[in-house]
Amino acid sequence: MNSRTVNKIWTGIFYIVAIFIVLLLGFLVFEILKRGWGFWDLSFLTGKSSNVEAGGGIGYQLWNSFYMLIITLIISVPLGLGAGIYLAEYAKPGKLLNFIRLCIDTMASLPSIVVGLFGLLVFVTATGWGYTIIGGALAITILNLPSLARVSESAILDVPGSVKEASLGLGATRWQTIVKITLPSAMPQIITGVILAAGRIFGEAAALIYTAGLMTPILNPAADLSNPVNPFNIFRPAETLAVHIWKLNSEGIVPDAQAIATKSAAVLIIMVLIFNLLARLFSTLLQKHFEGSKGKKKKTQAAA
Amino acid sequence: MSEIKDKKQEMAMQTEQSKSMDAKPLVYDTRNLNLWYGDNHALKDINLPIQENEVTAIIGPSGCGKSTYIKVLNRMIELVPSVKTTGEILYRGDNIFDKSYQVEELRKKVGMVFQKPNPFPKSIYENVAYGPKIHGVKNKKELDEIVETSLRGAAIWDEVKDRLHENAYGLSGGQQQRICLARCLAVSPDVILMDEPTSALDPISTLKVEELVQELKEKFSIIIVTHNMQQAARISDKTAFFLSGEVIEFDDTDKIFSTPKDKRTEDYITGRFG
Amino acid sequence: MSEIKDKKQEMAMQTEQSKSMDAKPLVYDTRNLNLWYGDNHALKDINLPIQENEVTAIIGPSGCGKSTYIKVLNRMIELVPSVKTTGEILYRGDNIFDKSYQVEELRKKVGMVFQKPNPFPKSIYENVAYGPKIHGVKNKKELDEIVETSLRGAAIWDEVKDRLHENAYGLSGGQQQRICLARCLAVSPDVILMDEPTSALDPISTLKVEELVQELKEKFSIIIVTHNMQQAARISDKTAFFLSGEVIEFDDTDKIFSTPKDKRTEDYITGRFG
Amino acid sequence: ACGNDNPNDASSSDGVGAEISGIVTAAGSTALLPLADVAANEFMQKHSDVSVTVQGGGSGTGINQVANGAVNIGNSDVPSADKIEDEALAGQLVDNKVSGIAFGIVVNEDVKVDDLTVEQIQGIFSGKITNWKEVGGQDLEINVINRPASSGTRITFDKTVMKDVKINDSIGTNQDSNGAVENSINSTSGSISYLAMSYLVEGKDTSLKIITIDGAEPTTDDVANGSYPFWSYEYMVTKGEPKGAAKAYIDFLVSEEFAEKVDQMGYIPMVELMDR
Amino acid sequence: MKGHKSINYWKSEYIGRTLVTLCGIVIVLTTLAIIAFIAGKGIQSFTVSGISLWEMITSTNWSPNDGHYGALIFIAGSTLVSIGAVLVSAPIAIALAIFMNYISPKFGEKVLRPVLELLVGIPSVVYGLLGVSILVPFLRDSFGGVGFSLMAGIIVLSIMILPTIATLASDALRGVPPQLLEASYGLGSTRWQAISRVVIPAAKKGVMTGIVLGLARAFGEALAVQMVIGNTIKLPEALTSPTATLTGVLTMDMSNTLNGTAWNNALWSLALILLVISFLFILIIRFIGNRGGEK
Ligand SMILES: Nc1ncnc2c1ncn2[C@@H]1O[C@H](COP(=O)(O)OP(=O)(O)OP(=O)(O)O)[C@@H](O)[C@H]1O
Ligand SMILES: Nc1ncnc2c1ncn2[C@@H]1O[C@H](COP(=O)(O)OP(=O)(O)OP(=O)(O)O)[C@@H](O)[C@H]1O
Ligand SMILES: [Mg+2]
Ligand SMILES: [Mg+2]
Ligand SMILES: O=P([O-])([O-])[O-]
Repeated sequence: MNSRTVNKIWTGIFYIVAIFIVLLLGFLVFEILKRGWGFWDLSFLTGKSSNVEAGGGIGYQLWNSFYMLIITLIISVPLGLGAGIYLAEYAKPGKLLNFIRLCIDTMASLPSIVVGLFGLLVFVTATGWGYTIIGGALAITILNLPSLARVSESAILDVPGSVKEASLGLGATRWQTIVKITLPSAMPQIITGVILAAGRIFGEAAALIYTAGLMTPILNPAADLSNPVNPFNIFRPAETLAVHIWKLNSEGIVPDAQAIATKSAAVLIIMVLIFNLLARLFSTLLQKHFEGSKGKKKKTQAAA
Repeated sequence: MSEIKDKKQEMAMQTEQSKSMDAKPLVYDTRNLNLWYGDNHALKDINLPIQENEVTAIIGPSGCGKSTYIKVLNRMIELVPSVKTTGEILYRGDNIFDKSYQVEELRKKVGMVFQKPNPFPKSIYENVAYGPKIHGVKNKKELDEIVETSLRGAAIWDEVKDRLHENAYGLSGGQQQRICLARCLAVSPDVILMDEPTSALDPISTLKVEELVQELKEKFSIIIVTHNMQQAARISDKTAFFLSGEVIEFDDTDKIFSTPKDKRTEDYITGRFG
Repeated sequence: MSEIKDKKQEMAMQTEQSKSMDAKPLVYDTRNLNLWYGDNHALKDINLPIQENEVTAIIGPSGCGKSTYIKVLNRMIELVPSVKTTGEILYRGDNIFDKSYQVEELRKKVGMVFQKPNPFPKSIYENVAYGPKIHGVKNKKELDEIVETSLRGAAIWDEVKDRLHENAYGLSGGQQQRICLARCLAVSPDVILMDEPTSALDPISTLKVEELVQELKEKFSIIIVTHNMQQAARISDKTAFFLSGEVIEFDDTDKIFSTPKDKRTEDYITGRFG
Repeated sequence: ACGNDNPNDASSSDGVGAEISGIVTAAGSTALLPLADVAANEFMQKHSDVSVTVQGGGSGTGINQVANGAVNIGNSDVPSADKIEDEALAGQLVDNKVSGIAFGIVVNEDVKVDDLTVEQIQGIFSGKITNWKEVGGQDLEINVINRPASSGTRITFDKTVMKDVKINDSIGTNQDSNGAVENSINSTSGSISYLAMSYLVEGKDTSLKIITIDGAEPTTDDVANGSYPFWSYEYMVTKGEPKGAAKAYIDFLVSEEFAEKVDQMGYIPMVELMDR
Repeated sequence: MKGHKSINYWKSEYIGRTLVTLCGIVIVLTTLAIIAFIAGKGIQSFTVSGISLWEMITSTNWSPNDGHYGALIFIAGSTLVSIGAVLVSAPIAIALAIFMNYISPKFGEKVLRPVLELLVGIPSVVYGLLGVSILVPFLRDSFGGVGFSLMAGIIVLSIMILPTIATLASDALRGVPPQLLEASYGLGSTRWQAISRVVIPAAKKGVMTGIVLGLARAFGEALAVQMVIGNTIKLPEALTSPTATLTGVLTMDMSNTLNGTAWNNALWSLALILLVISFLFILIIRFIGNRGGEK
């Protein structure tokens, strides 16, 4: 066969695959939204879930998911960023760095169920905390840390060396250079990475089943912060939305368990969509803010 | 061609001045410097005394170690982890490789301008004020003054005085390069290192920077790497010719360009290679 | 300097030959070529007839459009999505921008050697055999022959004949560059485009490649971009001087270097800028 | 900073009748979860100073947690001694029976069989009977759906129905949970499994069918009169005798006033089982 | 210039450096802690409960009630389902990567990359839910049987790991110097020739890394697979037969067994096996990386 024809055939195949994947996602999202149609109903979004009667909502679960997300980010972002800075700026090549990278890779490939079980051993049982938000947040931190560290590292490494050199050349210390020059420039990429990670935190279930529990006490904002019914107490059990879906599907005895599960799935997907859009918006905005219009031009040239 | 000849004559007339070479104090004295990138022996036994208030040009073909040498002078080379050095470099009498030597202070004294303009992604003002700020200047008025003086010193004040708070990336390449120079002047350096500062610039910006170098040498000592031999001939007092990591010849610029002692220097400046 | 003068005299003696300029058939004829990268007008109204079995040099300062022009000649420029062109380029009489024009055939006929040697991460043999293979040569013996002839043609056969199946990355830069040339010869091209083929090479490799160019012009037409004016003077028959996307002057090399018509050409070749 | 570290003695005063307060945490059996949760809500309405939280997690988790002191009450489908190997630890735990629960043999509605004998059920789950026609139905392949071997439901099924006959795990499928069993019976023709009756409350739009065992139904009556074998107790396990708020909560669960609700939710109130 | 330096100067450098170094150490300690805890628990079935390691990894008899803890079925099930998923996913992922880099970078950047990011974002329970409610009935109607099957697991997993492989493959392709592509075009090759003969061989290392990482992800995925694979304790005879995986048994039995029992210990051993296998994958990736570096 003529090589031009072969080329055309393959080009066609690539187009088909690409379109197929787009359609597949479209189909999945469509199915999820179709099955969960009506998920925006306010009484559903804010209502309390019931174990017995139909018509329960997901108010607590949504709150728990967000709260868990925030706590996790508070723990994991500084750690991930710090590790990223260390890897990009301070680590010297050698056995130690190699070992740290091995650890990061290992951590990244841990099955989330293994992390959940580790959490059960350590955060639930060994500490005596029982099922808690903080235990869940720590477990997801383990899951997220490697990717956050990697995102930060590559964002920092992407900052042109010439700019760092300029700062050092003026007599700035490394740390001054990092804080005043490198991090601000790397920020858009880091924030994008964090928001994408947030989407994944939102959807994690396996690790949370063993660490944050399957239930939420009836919350009372007026209660003392040390009381497990205070919504802000991080030492209380909390069922997140993703866990709720899993539970409804496995143990849901409410008559409308399936309906709630599919609506919750729709909410989850919408949240993931929102996180993705936010990430995009943020990175473009920050890019513009930091680099001006010239930054873009530079990129296209580099790509060519 | 004719340009070079003019230069030669002009230089020849200055010969007695050049004879007094050893009278000016040394800013840098490089002694038996060797440098390796891993196993790659990039600088071989360099000996180079550099005098105050002069322009010293470093020429040589690509990869001969010019940038490497200039980066050793402010120890910027340490950013490459695989680098090893032996020998010493005395800056104002102190060996910069000493354990107790404070590299930040050295870099404050020794400004550097790079081949590609590399302003920070900040406003013009912030670019120039960056150095003084990290060295502890907080007073707004004082900063304003430093910024203006430095921008004037880099001959770009008039072009940017009305847009000090715009992003420096919005300037042309030549303007950016002068901003970088101003940024360097703002920490009142003693020596300025320049690595092919005009190779990314258009002819007119090149001319401006060359003129600036001539002015600045009144106050600073300047070491400039260049690919362009004519440029070296035009602006420098001394020239060092590097080849494969060695200093082949170092002398008054006019001598190098009129009566090179080494065959390889001659081959290079007549364009037989490089 | 003297080298250039020799060249000039030599060229002067060939004048009558150059006079017969229009006798040789054209390989390329560029007519009113304009090119934009997005909004950046990178080539402006280029007109350039290029003759068979000659070496045509393209010189000019950085960013003047030399690489861009040479990349248009085999339509490699299309890899940059934002590029737009107007005007036409006739290769052997056919407009290469025609819809029906088969770009693969063009590129087979028009070989290209780049600034940085870019061998494939394969064995030396596979590098050279790559072109014939994609054009359908399957016979092992035939391939062996092509590989040998091409490597001989690129003056590197003796250096690599015992290690044909080692990875090409193990060779030195100069050897890699000649492998790239051999790879190009293996598809028996008609024209060879070279974009600063020696700027990353050491003096000796440079010399080898220059000699090679002189030999190859017996069989091929060669268009070579160079930063090094002396190189252009040494090896080319015609020279085009580009500035900011325009052809300022195009003429016999000896004329360009002895009696440039344009002030800007003179300024450039005497090193006043660039 | 956490409310779980002082089990049982979290009440300010002892004895029923007096106002009680404190925090009770329970975890464990998913089968008991709905009942425990509803009881908790009603109990908290009565005693506004008490907070009762009930977690799922499975019977094993419940016993583990109560043994560790991480919760006050461990809910379990089986007596703690059945699960625990460490004798000393088992001795510390007290199993409080709080209700009975009946399990139904359920099939997809396309199965034309309404009653099975215990032997037939044993035949089906051990893999000897593979077609519904062998037990009086139409010619349709039997799809066995099991719970995992550690599940309380399955253990009860083993003990009360299968007895000495072994369940064959290499036929059919295993579903992790009651919900998953329910879904797959609904959607798989010819399928058979077993489910806690609490999962078969009215109002669910399921299409599965409950089969009688030797003519007996999984109702409170048939369990109480001894004709229906497939049932078990549900336990709230405490470390030592229950005290304070925890005791009050357990007492409320087994009380007569709550019995009707228990029955309604598909469990068997303790009062009905007193004589057994 | 020697000696003196303001305290603040040192403080900022010293404190910052210490803090970020600590972050690196936290990662190391956490990883070691995970390994130590899981290994400590997982080893008890051999040291305390007297189960034979050999039996565990070679026997297919898993009946904890009778004291048999052969996990071969689960190991095989996990292996089959992940390899199957990679076989489905990798070609598609590589095609996507090629499309994004060479066929239509614009469409790739604007549409495909967001699509892949979204696919990553879909929670695994939702994949499980969709698997049970769409895929399983579909497979049952098309191929007979119960629908819960190896094939269902493979399909769900292959969608889940697609973004991982595609992204890494795309990064690898982007890392191929454009000069190679130019060189190939310059010799008159078609795009497909350039991609298949030059680009892909040059990016092999990165693409392989992506594939192994996808395999690792697939191996460790729990909820979605468990929901669709059937969990039958039996080696699968066909793509349509159900089987069980390591993660599946863990999710099903872990919470219902008691600390310290042989059964529970055996489950921890399965977790340890999972950990060891994912570690093996990392070593394989490193091996690929090093081998590529030698050339
Ligand atoms: N970071 C590095 N790691 C390893 N080797 C390096 C590094 N930088 C430079 N080299 C090597 O050191 C030698 C000298 O390089 P250097 O950059 O100093 O040359 P140069 O004279 O500045 O060249 P140019 O004119 O191209 O800028 C070269 O062989 C180069 O390959
Ligand atoms: N891929 C690209 N996208 C946008 N603009 C480009 C691209 N490549 C080159 N240009 C612009 O086109 C102009 C000509 O560039 P070109 O690379 O042809 O110059 P050149 O003469 O080869 O320079 P050099 O001597 O540095 O190689 C420059 O202004 C450059 O910025
Ligand atoms: Mg350099
Ligand atoms: Mg070029
Ligand atoms: O109540 P279960 O243990 O069977 O889930």
